[in-house]
Amino acid sequence: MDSIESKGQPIKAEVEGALPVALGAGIEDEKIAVASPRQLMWWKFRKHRVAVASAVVLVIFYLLALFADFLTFYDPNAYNSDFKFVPPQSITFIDAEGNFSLRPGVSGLISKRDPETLRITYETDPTRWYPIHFFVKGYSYKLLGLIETDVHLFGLDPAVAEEMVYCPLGSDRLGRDMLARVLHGARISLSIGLFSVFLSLALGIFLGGISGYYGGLIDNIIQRVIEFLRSIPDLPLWMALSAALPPDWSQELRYFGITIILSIIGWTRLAREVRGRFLALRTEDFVLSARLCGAKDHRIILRHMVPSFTSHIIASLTLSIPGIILAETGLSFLGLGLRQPVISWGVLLQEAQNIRTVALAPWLLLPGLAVVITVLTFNFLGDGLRDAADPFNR
Amino acid sequence: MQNVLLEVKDLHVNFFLTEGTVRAVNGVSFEIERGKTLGVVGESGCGKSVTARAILNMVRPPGRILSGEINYYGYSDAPVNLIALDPEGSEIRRIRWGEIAMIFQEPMTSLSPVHTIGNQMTEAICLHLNMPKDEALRYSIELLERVGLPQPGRLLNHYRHELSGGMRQRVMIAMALSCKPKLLIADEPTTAVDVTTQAQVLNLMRDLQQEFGMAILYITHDLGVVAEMADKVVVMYLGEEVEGADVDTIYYNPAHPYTRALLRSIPRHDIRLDRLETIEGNVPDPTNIPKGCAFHPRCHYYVPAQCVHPPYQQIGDGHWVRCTRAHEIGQQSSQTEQVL
Amino acid sequence: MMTEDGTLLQVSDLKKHFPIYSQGVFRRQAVNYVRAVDGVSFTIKRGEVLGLVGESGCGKTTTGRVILRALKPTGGEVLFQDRDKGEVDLARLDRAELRDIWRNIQLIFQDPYSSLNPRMTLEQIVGEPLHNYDILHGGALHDRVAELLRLVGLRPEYMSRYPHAFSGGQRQRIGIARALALNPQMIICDEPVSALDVSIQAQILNLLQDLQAQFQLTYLFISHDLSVVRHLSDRVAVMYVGKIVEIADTEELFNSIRHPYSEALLSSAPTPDPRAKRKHIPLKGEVPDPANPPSGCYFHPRCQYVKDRCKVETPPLRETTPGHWAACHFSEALSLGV
Amino acid sequence: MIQFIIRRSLIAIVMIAAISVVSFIIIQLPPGDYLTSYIADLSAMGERIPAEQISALRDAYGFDQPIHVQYLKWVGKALRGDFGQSLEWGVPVSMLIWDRLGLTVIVGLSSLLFVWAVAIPVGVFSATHQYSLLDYLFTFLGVLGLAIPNFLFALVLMWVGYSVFGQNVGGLFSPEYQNAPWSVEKVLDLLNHLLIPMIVIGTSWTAGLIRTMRANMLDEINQPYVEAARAKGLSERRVIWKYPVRVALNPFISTVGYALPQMVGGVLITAVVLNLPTVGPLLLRSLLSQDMYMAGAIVMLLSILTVIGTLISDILLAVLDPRIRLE
Repeated sequence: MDSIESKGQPIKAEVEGALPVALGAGIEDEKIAVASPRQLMWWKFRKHRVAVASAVVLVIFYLLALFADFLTFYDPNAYNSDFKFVPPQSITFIDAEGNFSLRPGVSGLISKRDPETLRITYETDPTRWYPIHFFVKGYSYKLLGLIETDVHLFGLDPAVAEEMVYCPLGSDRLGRDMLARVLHGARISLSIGLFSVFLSLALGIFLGGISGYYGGLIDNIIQRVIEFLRSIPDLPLWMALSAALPPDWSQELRYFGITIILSIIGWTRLAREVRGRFLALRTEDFVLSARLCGAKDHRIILRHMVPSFTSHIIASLTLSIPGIILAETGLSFLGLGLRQPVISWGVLLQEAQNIRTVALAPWLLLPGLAVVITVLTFNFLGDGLRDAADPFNR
Repeated sequence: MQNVLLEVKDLHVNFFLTEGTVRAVNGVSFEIERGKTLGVVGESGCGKSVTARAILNMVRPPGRILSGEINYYGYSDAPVNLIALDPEGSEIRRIRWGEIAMIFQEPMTSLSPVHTIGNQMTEAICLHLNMPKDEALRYSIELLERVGLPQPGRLLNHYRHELSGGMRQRVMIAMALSCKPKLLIADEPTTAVDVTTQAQVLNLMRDLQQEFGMAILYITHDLGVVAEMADKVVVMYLGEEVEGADVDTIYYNPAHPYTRALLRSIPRHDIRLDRLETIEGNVPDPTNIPKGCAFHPRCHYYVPAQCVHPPYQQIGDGHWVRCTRAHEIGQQSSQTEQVL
Repeated sequence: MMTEDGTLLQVSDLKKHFPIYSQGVFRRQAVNYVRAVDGVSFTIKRGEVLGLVGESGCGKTTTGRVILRALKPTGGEVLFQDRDKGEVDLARLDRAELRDIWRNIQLIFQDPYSSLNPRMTLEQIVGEPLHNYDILHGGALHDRVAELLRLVGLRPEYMSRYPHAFSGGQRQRIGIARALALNPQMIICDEPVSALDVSIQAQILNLLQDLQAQFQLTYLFISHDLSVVRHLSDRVAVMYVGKIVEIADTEELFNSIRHPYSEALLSSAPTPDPRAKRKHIPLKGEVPDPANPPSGCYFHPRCQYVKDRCKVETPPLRETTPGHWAACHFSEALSLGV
Repeated sequence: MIQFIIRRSLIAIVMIAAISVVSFIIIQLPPGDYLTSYIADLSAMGERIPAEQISALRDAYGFDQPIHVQYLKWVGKALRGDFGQSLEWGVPVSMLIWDRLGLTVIVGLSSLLFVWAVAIPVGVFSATHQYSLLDYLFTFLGVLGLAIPNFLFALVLMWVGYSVFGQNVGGLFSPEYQNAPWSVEKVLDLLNHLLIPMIVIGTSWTAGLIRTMRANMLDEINQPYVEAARAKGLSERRVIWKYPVRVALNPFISTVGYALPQMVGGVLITAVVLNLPTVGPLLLRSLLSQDMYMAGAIVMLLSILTVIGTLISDILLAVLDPRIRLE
């Protein structure tokens, strides 16, 4: 069978410009001509403002998670029975005497117990004022897991720890600092997405690659397995598998167990994608052309095929992360994922399961906001990458 | 003016793309006479298809008709300026298909994949001829028979993928003729089909033109097809007409360097040529049309001192050329004459 | 090992059948075969251009790919007089052996857009064969690429550019430079100009002609366009539904046609001359499905000269006059021509 | 066509068989077998079970036999509607599950309808008004819906309902209808309560389908057949809704196939938060208390429902798209 033979002119819309034009005026022709496709993609990505902003937000999030100990003052697991359900506290520059102070501080708190509902509520007490200090000493930790230190970016004078707390995002039912918990939770929630996606990628590339390159029976078997896995509702499966993790496993083991469980579905998507690209590329003229030029298998794969789809795979990976973050959050929320004392956003949200608690302390939903922002930014970033990777974007 | 069916006057169409503005059609003027065929020839990007869409006022964003007039003289009373009409209004919609029908380059994709041939045929018939459905179906069968399709009754229940390329284009032609239009726009109707099918389609169109007396605007890049089909020819290059004349003049006495070079650069199956002449360089990018005469970077007759944007001027009876040196060039003999 | 008559390539009874699968409940099974190439035989002499012409789906592209062994033939023999290895049957080589053969037989693709890796620079693309076969490196490679680019009419300064910076015609030149890099004996040109603009086609055709003369190349020139084939070829073979129906020297074929299909094909091609008065023989019906070809002569349902014999007996490709072969029972009896 | 349906149904049956294997594995995953836990449970409550009853149970479930025999026995029972005993509730699983499964399907289907009712028109609008302000807004809302976890959305809605309206928006029935027999009023009450879960489950899913619809529409909207329809003089609305929308709907229907498995998850988790009497809370409880026959049965039935849903959408697609029908 002949390939599709178009006669005469290429069948294209008349106005469709040549590819270099698709990158916009303003960049000189010569620069475009010698720019590698990767550079062209980068230029195109840079023009995608929402995606660039998302990338910046994500970098900030990961930095916050990395320096969580330094950036917060309280141990995320430390109870404080005197200050339960403290609402988020705002800083003030007016000290106890009513004078302006350059140093920020927080006003004191007066706790009251509602005689009927027995709830504790807080009111600020402007007559007391606690200045916020920077680079204060607190609990000791290892910065980046390496440097032992006890310096924290900001906090109250350790001397007043008995009578006052400063929780910018409030505290939970056991008086734990929400800021510390959210930032420490970010470590788990943000990393589990990455790990799981890389695990999926490894599996996906391996299986999708053999499936796409060799075809035939192997391909058939792998494809049927993928179809099967995709036809099972993922959440019940995840739930059942997580519930089956031995209860005596350590925190670390459990973390990896959950990561693996989340990859069980994730790899199918990537494997399909890799396979699809391989199949499409295998019949590309330039691959045949490389073969006719004496390129051996490994060169064809590594030099010709792989570079042609890495950018798509990166975009696709980015778009897979949100799903995994959402899944971990959901599982932990249900009590089947990670468990105390490990902190993840899902674990934190579990505290907000009871609607009465939420009504009393709506700031307990803040980890949810973190999830939403993370997922949003990953989606925007992924979209931007995908657009940039696609030479003929709409 | 009595014979003029459609008159295009100084048409300008731009495409506003993120990469820049493309002057797809840049001041094109021509006339189509009743019952005659005008061939529009040009390479990809010359604006010939956009012109066709402008006639039906169907230029879609990011394209926009900037200025010009397209006067339709098909009604007995005053002419209608088609591009002054609301592109979604009822007036232009009555003219589309009812007065001016169009067939497209790819018969495969110009039929819907999920509607039957019958459904797509009767749609326009019911709309323009106010026929009830069953009568429209009977009429469709008649039309399909007329274009030489076997078993037209069964064909009505078929989908596009069940037809061959030639059959699809016949179906499109039957559809286009259903409302007996006064003008048929054929936008590269045979580019996507094989030569033997092309010959069938061209024969059919010629027969039908005689029978129905319609005018045809035939758009193509194929100089052979134009020679066979057209009475008059317009040659386009980068959104402009470079030459317009009757078909004989274009082939035997071309005055524009582009037309001449084009005719000398095509290999022929009827005569043996030793060597082809070439047009050097490439078709410039449509966002970046050369200043002065758009053809000058590729022109053999280019004189730097004279590089102005030449006007489209008449140099003979109905012979229009956009070249400052048209008169001298016109004196030289053409390839066709040389070889014969 | 030169053969007497200077034959470079001899194709005998070449077949390529593609299975049509039907999706069963659990596995696919082949229910029929598309006979894309169905017993094709011809020879090409050293330094000759053989044009292979036919309509889409007739198997001409597949023929090229099978000869080159981009596809594995279903049957037949392809004897090639390799410069280094002597006579080899391409149809029987394994992958490692083929790699050596591809130094001497190359392909020019139809689509200049998809045949160049967008992620490689001109230098890498044109230099790839030299690199892969370990022929040249570093400065010498660079110089050779520059030479090749000049040869096909591109400026060597463009070497560090990527394909996206070039127009269709320029890309086709790049493809040609790459095919020439190893100094092959033979090049299969698979519709090299049909994706190009009219004004560019002549440039590429002239280039191919010049290169052929300069390097005594042998071309198998595949095209659907009779004019292009006539212009470039020394001999022409006409294909219809997987078979060659007529083959002869170009002028002989165009002037004394011996097969009704060739006649129809030629008469269908429009002439760029408004004064030409030509008789058109529009064909009836459609090209048959190569999976279910008609009985007897594949052309008989559309042939205006059809006789009963044509419906049952498949005509062999036979020599009607010296050097002119046609697959029609009534070649001599018919007076064909346009 | 018939052949296609048969082939597709056979594939579904194979899928279901595989699902039963996975479900059985899930049941077997926790350490110890059902009987040991059962006996331990009863002994903890101070009850004694006669030895012969134990061995009778042992026989019935085939605990002494190799694993594949156990599996076959379990499947055999499951085919007859017997999914074993619920450890926690002390009654057969089948007694607890059917009502809730029915309500799960109702919640799922109504969410599906909600999603379609929103996604199709919005997708068409976005595509025909590409790069307009509303297009951007819809895209943003869509992505936002995708980014908000179902349970969080449900929580927020409940919180708003609770703190603003002082009302519990959870559940599927008002208290007075909870245990009442089915009646017109009860159905109306159910429909009333369906709105919140529909919106919660729908939002996360709508986003994806709006994008799909928009992308499909953009693929189709510049196709020559649309231009041909326009050239025929049809009104713009007719052109759009008869042609590209009709074609764009096809891949849309097929996306249901892989959206269903995800939606089931949404239904589950939302049901937990909103306390809907569906299988969601039941599954969670059974998993937390290692009530594995219950959990296995629920996972299996949900998966089977999904496979059937996908089967239906595939067949529907084949009916609607002549190109597939031909294969």
